[in-house]
Amino acid sequence: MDWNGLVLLSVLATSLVASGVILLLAESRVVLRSVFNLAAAVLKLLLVLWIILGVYRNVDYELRFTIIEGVDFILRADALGIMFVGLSSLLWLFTTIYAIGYLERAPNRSRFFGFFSLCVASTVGIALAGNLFTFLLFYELLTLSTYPLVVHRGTRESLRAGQVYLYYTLGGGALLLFGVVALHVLVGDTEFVPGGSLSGIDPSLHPLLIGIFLMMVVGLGVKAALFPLHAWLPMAMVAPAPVSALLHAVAVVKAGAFGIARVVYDVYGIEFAYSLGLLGPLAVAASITIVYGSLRALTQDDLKKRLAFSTISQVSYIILGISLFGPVGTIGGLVHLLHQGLMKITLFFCAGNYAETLGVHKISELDGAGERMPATSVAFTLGALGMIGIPPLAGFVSKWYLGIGALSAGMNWVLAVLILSSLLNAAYFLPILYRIWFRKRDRVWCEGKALGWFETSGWLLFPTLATAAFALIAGLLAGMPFSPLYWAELIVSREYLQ
Amino acid sequence: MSGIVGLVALLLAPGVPLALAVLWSFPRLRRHIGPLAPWAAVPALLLALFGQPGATVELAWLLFGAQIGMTGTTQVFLFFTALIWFAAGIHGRGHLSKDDHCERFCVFWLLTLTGNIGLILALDVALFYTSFALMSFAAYGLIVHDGSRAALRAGRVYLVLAVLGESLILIGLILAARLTDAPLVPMLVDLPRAIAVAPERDLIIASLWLGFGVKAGLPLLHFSLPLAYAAAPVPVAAALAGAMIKAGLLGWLVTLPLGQAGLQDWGTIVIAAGLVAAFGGALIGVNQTRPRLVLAYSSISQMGMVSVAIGAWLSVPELGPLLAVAITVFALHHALAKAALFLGTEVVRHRTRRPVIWLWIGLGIPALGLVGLMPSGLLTKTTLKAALTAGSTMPEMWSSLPLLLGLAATGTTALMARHLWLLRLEAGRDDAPPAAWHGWALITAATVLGVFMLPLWGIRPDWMGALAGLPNALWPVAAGLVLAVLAWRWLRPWPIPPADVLVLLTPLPGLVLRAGQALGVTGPAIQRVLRHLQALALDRYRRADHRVGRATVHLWRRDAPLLFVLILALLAIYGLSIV
Amino acid sequence: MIGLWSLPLLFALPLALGILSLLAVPAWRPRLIFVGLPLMAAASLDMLAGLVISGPQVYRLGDWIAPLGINLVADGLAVGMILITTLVTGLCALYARVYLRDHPPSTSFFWPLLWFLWTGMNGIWLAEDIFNLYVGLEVMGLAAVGMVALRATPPALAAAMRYLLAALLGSLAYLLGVALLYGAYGTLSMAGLQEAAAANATTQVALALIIVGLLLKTALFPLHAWLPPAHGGALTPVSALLSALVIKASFYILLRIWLVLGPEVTPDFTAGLLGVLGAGAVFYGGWMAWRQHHLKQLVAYSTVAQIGYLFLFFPLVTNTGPEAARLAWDGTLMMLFSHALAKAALFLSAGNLILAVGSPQISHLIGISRFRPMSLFSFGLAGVSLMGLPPSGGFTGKWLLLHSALLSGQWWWLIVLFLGGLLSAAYIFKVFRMSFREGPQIDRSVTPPLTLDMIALLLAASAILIGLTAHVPLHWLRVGMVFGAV
Amino acid sequence: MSGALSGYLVFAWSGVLLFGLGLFGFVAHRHIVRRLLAFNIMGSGAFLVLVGLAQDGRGVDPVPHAMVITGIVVAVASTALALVVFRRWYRASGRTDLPEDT
Repeated sequence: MDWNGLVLLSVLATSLVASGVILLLAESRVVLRSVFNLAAAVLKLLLVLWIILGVYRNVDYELRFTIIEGVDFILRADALGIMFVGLSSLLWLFTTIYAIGYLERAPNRSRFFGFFSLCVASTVGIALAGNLFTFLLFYELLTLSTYPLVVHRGTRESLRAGQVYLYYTLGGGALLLFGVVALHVLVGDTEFVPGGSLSGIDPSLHPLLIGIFLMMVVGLGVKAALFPLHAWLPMAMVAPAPVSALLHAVAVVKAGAFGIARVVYDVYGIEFAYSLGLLGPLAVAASITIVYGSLRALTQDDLKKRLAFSTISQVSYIILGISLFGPVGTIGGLVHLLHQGLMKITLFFCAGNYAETLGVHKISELDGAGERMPATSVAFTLGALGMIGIPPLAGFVSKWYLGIGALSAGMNWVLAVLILSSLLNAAYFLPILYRIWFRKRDRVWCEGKALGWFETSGWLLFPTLATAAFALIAGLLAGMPFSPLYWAELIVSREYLQ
Repeated sequence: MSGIVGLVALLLAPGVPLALAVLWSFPRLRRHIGPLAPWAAVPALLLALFGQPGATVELAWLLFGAQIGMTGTTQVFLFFTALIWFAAGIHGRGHLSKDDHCERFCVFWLLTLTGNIGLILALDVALFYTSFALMSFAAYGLIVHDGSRAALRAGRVYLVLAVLGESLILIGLILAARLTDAPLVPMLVDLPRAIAVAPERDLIIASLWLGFGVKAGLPLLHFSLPLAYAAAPVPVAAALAGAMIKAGLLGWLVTLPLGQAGLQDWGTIVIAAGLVAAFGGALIGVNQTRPRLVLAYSSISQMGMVSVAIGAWLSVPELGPLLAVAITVFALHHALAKAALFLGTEVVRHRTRRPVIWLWIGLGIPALGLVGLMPSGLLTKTTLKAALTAGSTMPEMWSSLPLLLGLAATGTTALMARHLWLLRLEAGRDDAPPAAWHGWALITAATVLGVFMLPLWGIRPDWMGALAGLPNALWPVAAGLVLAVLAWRWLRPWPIPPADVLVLLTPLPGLVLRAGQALGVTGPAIQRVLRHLQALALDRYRRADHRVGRATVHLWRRDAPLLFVLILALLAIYGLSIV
Repeated sequence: MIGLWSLPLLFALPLALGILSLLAVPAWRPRLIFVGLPLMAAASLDMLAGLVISGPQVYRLGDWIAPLGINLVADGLAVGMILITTLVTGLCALYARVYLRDHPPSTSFFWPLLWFLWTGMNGIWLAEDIFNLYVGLEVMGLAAVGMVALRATPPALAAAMRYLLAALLGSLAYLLGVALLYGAYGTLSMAGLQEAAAANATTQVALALIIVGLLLKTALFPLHAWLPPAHGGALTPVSALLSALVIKASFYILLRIWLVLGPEVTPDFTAGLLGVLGAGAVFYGGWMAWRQHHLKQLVAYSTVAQIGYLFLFFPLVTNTGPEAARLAWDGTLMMLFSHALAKAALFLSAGNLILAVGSPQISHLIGISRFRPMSLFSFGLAGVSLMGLPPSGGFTGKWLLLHSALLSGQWWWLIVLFLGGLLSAAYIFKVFRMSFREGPQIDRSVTPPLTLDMIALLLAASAILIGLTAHVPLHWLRVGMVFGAV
Repeated sequence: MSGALSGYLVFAWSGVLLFGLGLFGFVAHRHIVRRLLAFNIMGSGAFLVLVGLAQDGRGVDPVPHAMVITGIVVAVASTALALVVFRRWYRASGRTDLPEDT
């Protein structure tokens, strides 16, 4: 094991160790826990930045050891993986800060933060996994570490949500497992290599490969909340806001989308997948999900529910981008992986701020919130406008690339889906903004939390503003080096030039 | 002004309002930002007056790599836009400062201004679209400023149409951008050529035409205009009607494949739509009972005339240079005049100590301009007509165009007469702060003088031709006045609601909502049935499970040995049978 | 020949300690483990060293030649079983030392029984002839019955009685089979039988008797009825030992005999039948576990289900080609070992939870996650392995079995693995669901000693760890077996 | 069959018969002591099979004897243990059979 492998391991270990220590800490050691947690998050972020620079300079980061003959445990940092790692570690830091403020007086904090860190560790593992086996390992770990977070409140409703979550994800995980094993039987250990490794396979096995692809996509689609498999996501909204934020922006749904990206690009290879005719149906499934999620979001009055359905819709943008054959569509999908994360986490932070500070959960009660909480509302506005795809916010960049990508792939109908979805996004986000900014509250606010210097606790406000700023900058300065767009282009140049 | 100064000025024009908007987000600075807001347009105005076209600044980090710069045409647009924003800002600062939303107003003002200037200066598609969107959406905040029911309704209609328009524009831009040399960093100048050869040419043209048409008041997309102009604060209405409506026009100018061959059909369609707007606007406008509504329909009507020019350009590319000048002059003239008229609607309400006659002269100047009697108006009409009749090969039906435009001018005259008449009824109702006067005076002066500044931007107006066209310009005015007098004596306005056809469409959302509610009613009902079934099944299952569970436990415990014996016996029989 | 001194020690030592502790006063009985455990650990490690250095070894007890003498074989599988036995039994012993403090002095009979149990198990792991296997089975079985009866409550006694009757029936069937085989071939050694045995009626009947007898002792569905009351009702360390190791002993014998005689002698359907019974066990056990209201009963039924996985070995290894057979072997052993660790951990942590809330009812676990996260955490870790979720031994085993099933074209076993995993998730999360429910705000639960939690955690962690480093144990387990060649 | 019964196998067959009888008793009876008796009869049957099969004219074979002796020891021990458990069970519950069997 060389130094680079060790760096990789320590990225994983920062949150894993943090998780263990925090789980063991007594409930009352608030300061120690917070300091430890934040230190781990910052350390991880620094390590990740180091690796990002390394990956940029084409340094190899790899760590592998054998589990059973023919099956290795591989961690590797490539451009695609490190992008996801960067997102997770950045947002982990913010979410941790947020959660410290959010759960200030709540019970079970050790458990919460412990599993929270574990969740991030598994996300990082998913991102760094170098083959399907390792991916699967962390994928299931993610399922397990998220369950305690979903049921954290311990109410009937949250337990029910947890149960549904488990039904879906464990079933999906099992399907994925079968797909992976079947692939192993056919071709042995499937490492992720740019351009895929299956194209040379005997043509008589192609139908089998299609079946396996289907199985894996369904398995991954559960987490990515593809249309018929999405029902767990809105239910999981009963979890505390930082959890929803993390689930939606980074961990769970992204793990699914990221997995599909891995399968398409690095296992099958985009060209081979295209020649098997797998991308078209995937695009159709993603499009249906996009429209369906938006339609359902229209009718929700619960703010977090509406955001949840919006997530269902938005995550499928990523899958849509993946399924567009051609570099531009790929850039669109990958860049949306980051953009959606930044925007959605902002929105959930804001929803949490409203809930915690004002005790407001429903959209119909948000009248005049802009006056009471201007900073939060500005952040919410940025996130919402970004989701609609209004320039210069991050969502616009994704949409632009997806649109051009769709056209270059010869799938003009996708453009119609994108526009329709934008219209629907506008239809369910703009009324919220309208209520926040232009309606007057007719009652006094019942204040949920004692106020600090700002409109709400600084722990809650700072991460919200930071992520909102990132969402703005990611779009506004998309042409800057190391912006999400820049990095997505780097990935694509490495994927397609194989 | 040259070199580095020019580049800095290019950056400052949109940068200053944007910077002010950003500074505004610090609560402590807000008090100081408010008074500065009207002056935010000044850098742009200076740039328009003293800048040289041709300079570009590349902002590689912005969006996909943005470029800003000026061409001759956009410099004219920048001039009147900046001037109108400046004047409207000065006009509004006094009475808005006592408003309780004035802080919010300030930031939306600055953002809209940034967008408007940005879209004029943008050379690449992404920044153009971004600025356009910024302007569209920030303007919503200005429209609904006073929070009245009418304002909110206007805002809603405006927003729906704006979102639709933005989507259409995006479709058009994406489709077009793909065929440019650099699909990911497309430049505006490459668009027309790309569109002309695109396989989806008609779809692109339709999207862009309709998308920008939302701003430019195309028939059936115009609803938001009268509603917004009537409901928004007057300075906003002036900016909307003067500057922002021209953003739609600019959108057409920079994106549509003007000057490309083979678009006769589109030319015809655009001309037809323009004529419908010109006459329809006049017809509906004269029936309105509020000055601002009359002005709004006048804008629609005027934009219809510009549409005719655009259509002509599409049909006969060779007329391009002439029409470009005509359209630019028209835009300048109409923007300034309309802004002056709008500001005038408020000025007239204020009680004044000055002689009233000066006020009415001031109010009359832009009205006269619009009907084509002031130098600017005359120049505009004659240039347009000259351009339309200059071509060597003209389509048949064009022969009647000058006549039709003349008739439209009749309509304009009637509208202006109606407007002044209605203003008279509103005069002198309340006090005006002096600032309101300054803005109005500035813009009114500009309506007179603006047209003489054209040489500054390289446009040499044909004053001789204009003078020669004077007699021709008189008959529509005369006809219009006669009509107006007749109407005043014997006709009563029809009760046409402010957003005309929209009223017919209003049940539509209601119906959709009703349908949604029906779904909402059936949805839970279905869910309830399903849940009931589920509960039933679960109950059954639980009971069965319990029974089976008990039975199996019992069976296995009791008879496991028996089972064992059975298996043994079977095996024994099997074994013996072999023996 | 490093291993030779330690090999007899593996029986002699526990036997001696058993007798010694029987003679000792109750207070001294637990303390003997401080002598016994290090020695046993040393002996086991020495066996491992012997295997690593000089490969599989055969040892003739007292230098008598077979058949009168006793042959002991220490191949990879046997050494593996010895090691896992030492690990699990040792930890259970440490657990019991703390756990039994609060129990009546009569429970100190646990200690001699423990040593006898260990003797019996080590005898089974090392025996090479089928009669010594019988003796080992009996020693172990009787000790196990004694342990079940330790609690001395009527349900425990009934369970012990039922267990005893089942064990006796199974032993006798096995013995009769042995008698027939010896009568037919005049040899007891496995190697001899492998050479001599032919597919005639006598052999088949004998083998049928042996298999059915062992199935009864392994508690394969539908012969499992004795298991849940015995395992669920016993003292916690006893439950752990029984579920983790004791039932594995009869399975181990079955495995050995099958490899020697099975495919050649039995009719074709036998392997399939065993697999089907295994599938039945997975479904029935999982379903019953999910229905239980008592925590330890749930865990006991989980054992019934997990046994089923082991029996997928037979169809997967019979007539399926070397690669699939090797994978099946690896997978089954991975299952066996990880189940041993995980189930011990599960029982011990369940015991801790019961100690904490003072009630065996699952419904009384409401809100316990707030107060006893450690116990619950080890329960969860062990549960991960049982559910076959990565990264755990259970997952690696499942992976290998899946691989084998696909490779051999017997895809229908996938369904068993699929549904079995979901069922186990259902019952594991049933416990979690309860524990995450918000209950009383005040901690009324008892804090179990830290040692107990730590031991459970250690076992659970090793169940996880074994999955991550699976290739090492699997490599050594193949030494001396037919699968070693591949 | 008759040939098999005629020779040395008669012991073995009677062993099988005894085993079968014992098995029947083991299953048919509910009283635990009876079942234990039945178990012992089964055991005797098994031993008889062991010894009987060894008399095939191969000369004296000490192995079955060793096995039978071991087996008897095991059977005795088992029976003893069973009786201990039974006594405790009887004292605790007052029953002579197992709860689910009735």
